[in-house]
Amino acid sequence: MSQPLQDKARELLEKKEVAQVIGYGEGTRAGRARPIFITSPQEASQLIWTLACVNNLAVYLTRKETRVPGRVGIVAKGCDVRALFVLIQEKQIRREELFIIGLSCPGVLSKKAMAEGKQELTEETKADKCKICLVHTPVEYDFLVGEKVDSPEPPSDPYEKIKELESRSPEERWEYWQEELSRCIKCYACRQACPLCYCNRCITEKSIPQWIEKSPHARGNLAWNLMRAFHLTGRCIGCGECERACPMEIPLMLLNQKMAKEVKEQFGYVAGMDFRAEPALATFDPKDHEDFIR
Amino acid sequence: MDSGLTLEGSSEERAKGWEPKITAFVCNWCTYAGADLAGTSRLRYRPQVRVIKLPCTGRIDPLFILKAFERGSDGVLVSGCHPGDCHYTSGNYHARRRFGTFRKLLEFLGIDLRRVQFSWVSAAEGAKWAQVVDEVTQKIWELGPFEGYRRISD
Amino acid sequence: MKIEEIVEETPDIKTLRLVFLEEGMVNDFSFQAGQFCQLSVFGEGEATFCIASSPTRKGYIECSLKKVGKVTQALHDREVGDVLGFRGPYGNWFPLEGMKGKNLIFVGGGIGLAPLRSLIWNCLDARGDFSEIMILYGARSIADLVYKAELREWEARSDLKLVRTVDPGGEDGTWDGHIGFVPAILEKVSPSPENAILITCGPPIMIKFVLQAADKLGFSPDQVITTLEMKMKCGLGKCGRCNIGNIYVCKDGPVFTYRQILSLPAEF
Amino acid sequence: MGKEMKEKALSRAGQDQLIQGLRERGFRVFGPRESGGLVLFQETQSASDLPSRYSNSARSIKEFFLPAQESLLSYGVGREEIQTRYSAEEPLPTVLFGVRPCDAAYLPIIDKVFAWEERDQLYLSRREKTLIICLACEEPDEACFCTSLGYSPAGREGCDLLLTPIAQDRFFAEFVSEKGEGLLREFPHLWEEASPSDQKRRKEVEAEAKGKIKRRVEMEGIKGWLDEHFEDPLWEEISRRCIGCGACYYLCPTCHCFDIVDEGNLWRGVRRRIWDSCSFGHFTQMPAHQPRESQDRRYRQRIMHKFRYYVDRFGPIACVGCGRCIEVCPVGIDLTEILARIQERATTPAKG
Repeated sequence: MSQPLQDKARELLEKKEVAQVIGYGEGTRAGRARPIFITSPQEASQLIWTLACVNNLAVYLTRKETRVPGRVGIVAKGCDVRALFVLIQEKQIRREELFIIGLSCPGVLSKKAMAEGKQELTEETKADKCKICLVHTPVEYDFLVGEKVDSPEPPSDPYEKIKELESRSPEERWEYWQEELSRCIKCYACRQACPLCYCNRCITEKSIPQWIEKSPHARGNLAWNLMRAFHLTGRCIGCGECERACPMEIPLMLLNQKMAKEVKEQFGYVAGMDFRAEPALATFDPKDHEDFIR
Repeated sequence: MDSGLTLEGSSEERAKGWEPKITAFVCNWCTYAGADLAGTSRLRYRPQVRVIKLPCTGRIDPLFILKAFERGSDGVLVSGCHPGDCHYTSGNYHARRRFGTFRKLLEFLGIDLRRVQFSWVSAAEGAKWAQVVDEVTQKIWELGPFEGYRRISD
Repeated sequence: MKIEEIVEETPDIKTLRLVFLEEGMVNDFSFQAGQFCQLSVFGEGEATFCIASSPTRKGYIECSLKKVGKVTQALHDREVGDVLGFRGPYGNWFPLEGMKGKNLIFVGGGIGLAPLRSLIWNCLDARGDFSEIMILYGARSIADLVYKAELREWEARSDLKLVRTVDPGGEDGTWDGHIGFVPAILEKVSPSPENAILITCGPPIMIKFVLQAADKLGFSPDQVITTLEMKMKCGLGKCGRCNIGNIYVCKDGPVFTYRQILSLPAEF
Repeated sequence: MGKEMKEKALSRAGQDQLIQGLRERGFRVFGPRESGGLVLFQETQSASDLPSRYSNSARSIKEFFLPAQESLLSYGVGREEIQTRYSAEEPLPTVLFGVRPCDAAYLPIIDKVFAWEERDQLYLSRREKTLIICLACEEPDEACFCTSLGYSPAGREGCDLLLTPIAQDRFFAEFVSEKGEGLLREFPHLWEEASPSDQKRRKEVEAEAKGKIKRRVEMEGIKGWLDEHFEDPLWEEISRRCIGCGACYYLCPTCHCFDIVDEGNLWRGVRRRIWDSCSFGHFTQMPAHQPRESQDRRYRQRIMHKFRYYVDRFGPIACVGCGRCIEVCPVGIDLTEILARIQERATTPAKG
């Protein structure tokens, strides 16, 4: 599937419609892909589209190191386009600054599958986020690589693990998360990999006062992971980059998906599906439920 | 309105040498005035709540709640103007959305939601304030110290 | 250490005079001009400051601090009698021996006068050891000049020449000094490099241009001494924060000759 | 090597007895254990806790000497005085069992920075109280490149005792240090004589493991190139995809930079030392000055510190080739690729 992608990128660069194409190239490890930045038509042949194209490249649009003047061509799967939408909603980029090279995506390989050298896409090797994906074809694109496909109904219950945790007692959940978060070393890979964590100065770096303690002890780890999840509430589009980037295998997507579920149930809102919509937590409805308030 | 408890908790609770620490984040315009009214009306209610006044519930960052627990609170109360009464028109509506989701996150991470309470108390509702405080305090007495957080706060 | 006295130098700079609580330390503590220390307000953290008083004045140290962040804010909020955490002295110092018999030209900008002040008083307290002394000092505006009383004192002395300047726009009707950036005034005053040593400290951008100006005036890189500032945490050559190339500013610095600086990666 | 290194053999049961014996003598024994899909060093009761196959633990052993967070002192501020209490607790005698030789090799390198001039007592006392028992690596990962740095999957640097599995039920034991030899005396009944065929097998095992390491970087010329190329377009090129997280730093054994923070209030609290990384912007951010304001500068610092500055200052290259940085990088940055590119430039005659 790399050919149409390369052709389109080459054409865009030749016609100077874009200044740069952010896409995927071969990684140095067998079967892996990694982000590449293409500025000349000759380089377009380096672009690939494989099951290992896991990164959400939208993260590079707000980094000053990779932002270039002019229009940017960005290679984006369905989930990645949702991130672009949130960035547009939040006025970090403008739609017209982007040329979205959408990818019709069957799902990508999980981290585990790639570590084991798996190449085929099966239910087993597929990344968890892809099993509940709503956008195998991106909601919007300027050019689509591959055929438009309907997203299959997410199988059974997308929130299975969440429901299982919800059924436990608070003390059990507390223990579960204390255990998981105890591995956190505060490397901030979750934050840095997230296309929506674009703050110039993260709340953890604000020291007057130090709201979130920097130390990776139980208290600091709870505060960090809790606030990270909350700052993404109503915004997280479920690309799973935080969890993939986490070197300590903390199930961060459980937190994100729990919040996505709440936002959907409480306000009927799904992030990143429409860039003209009002973000859920930036607006309100006088009729919002308040059964939790005395 | 009488919660049926003495202000100092039951003798059994006193014997344990513990009494709850509860932090209330309240808005300046409604709840704070309501609490003031409770005071000037000489209503008796339980004293374990420490009130922190902010301009509006919309100003109450969820981090405040976290910090309260980190610093040893056993329970948190957030209280502001009734819907439609916000001094800043819509601060409390925004807060309602924010806390409607935030509390679910706390719950998911294992914080017993009985420790995180919300109320609307207007400037005229001194009696409601006293009642809310009594009820919340009683709940926390029943739950006991927030052991989970204490364990991680050395 | 206990705060004995606080001087408000400018709207955002205070000088704290600190005395040791421990009897023994009062006499035992010694340092050299150019060295720095770590001051801390418990609960807020620790930060690095150069010692701004002269080693010849025993019994206390002084540090001047500009309110720029968490720790300096907390230090500004302290009062006389409050106790601060102290570690030090750390780092190297100005090569006082090598300066003897020479003409000394001090070039300072803003709060960068602080480490120079330590050295200046050190030299003035042994005035006979040195030849001519010139002090060129500038700040953004009149209000931003530090050590105002001492500037008047130096101005009045006949055994040194004080040149004051403020950045353009920082003057008012009463200003009788120069108007212009420090490096430009240095070129204008044009001190002779003969038998001279130029010692400079100030904001990084000023140091950069002072070094260029000194070069133009014919000073060799060995005749120019400056101090470098990097973010520091441990002060012990461990935490890896103050590295510029293979040197640790906290151990090998903060005092460097221009020649040494020329051999470092340009990353400061 | 003045004297002959003592060599013995150990059975699998003997390995377990060794762990038991050390525990009985008051050592805390930590070994790699699998949990939640990761291999991490955890308290170990017996040899059966060790995973059967693994290349290395997800985190390096540096946390046993420079923990991710530790208290330096606690303070209490009273009306009249401030009380501070330094955390000078004697570390408990500890054994790290099943350390991979690449991880152990980091110790003699990083000892240098913690021991020069001001000696870091927290680090050094833990060092002194810790016994390193290495398990030679049979399953190097695809990202491993220790041999390029002159180390070996069965190397002895930093080990006290090195065990090499030579058969299903047998290890070859080399007593590398004085501390290691102590084990020989302490547990005399455990050790069996090593036969010449054991020795031969040990060499074979090492050679086999080395053969599995496919990555190879020639280090020659790299230092020289770095000396001359502080400014170079290469830095921007190789760091462009870097998103500035600290995963490579935090998992790297030799990365040792740290931060010091106060936690608590104005009356009581703790001053802590925590890991920090040069990949973060705030690492060098001063109020009005930032010497490394973009990621390429920060990335350059990482490479320069390991392969140039540390060498100039302390001698060895601050990299052991464990490959963790390659393994965990979320955007596929590959240190060996970068070194190879530098090497290529270093050995290609300069143009123009």
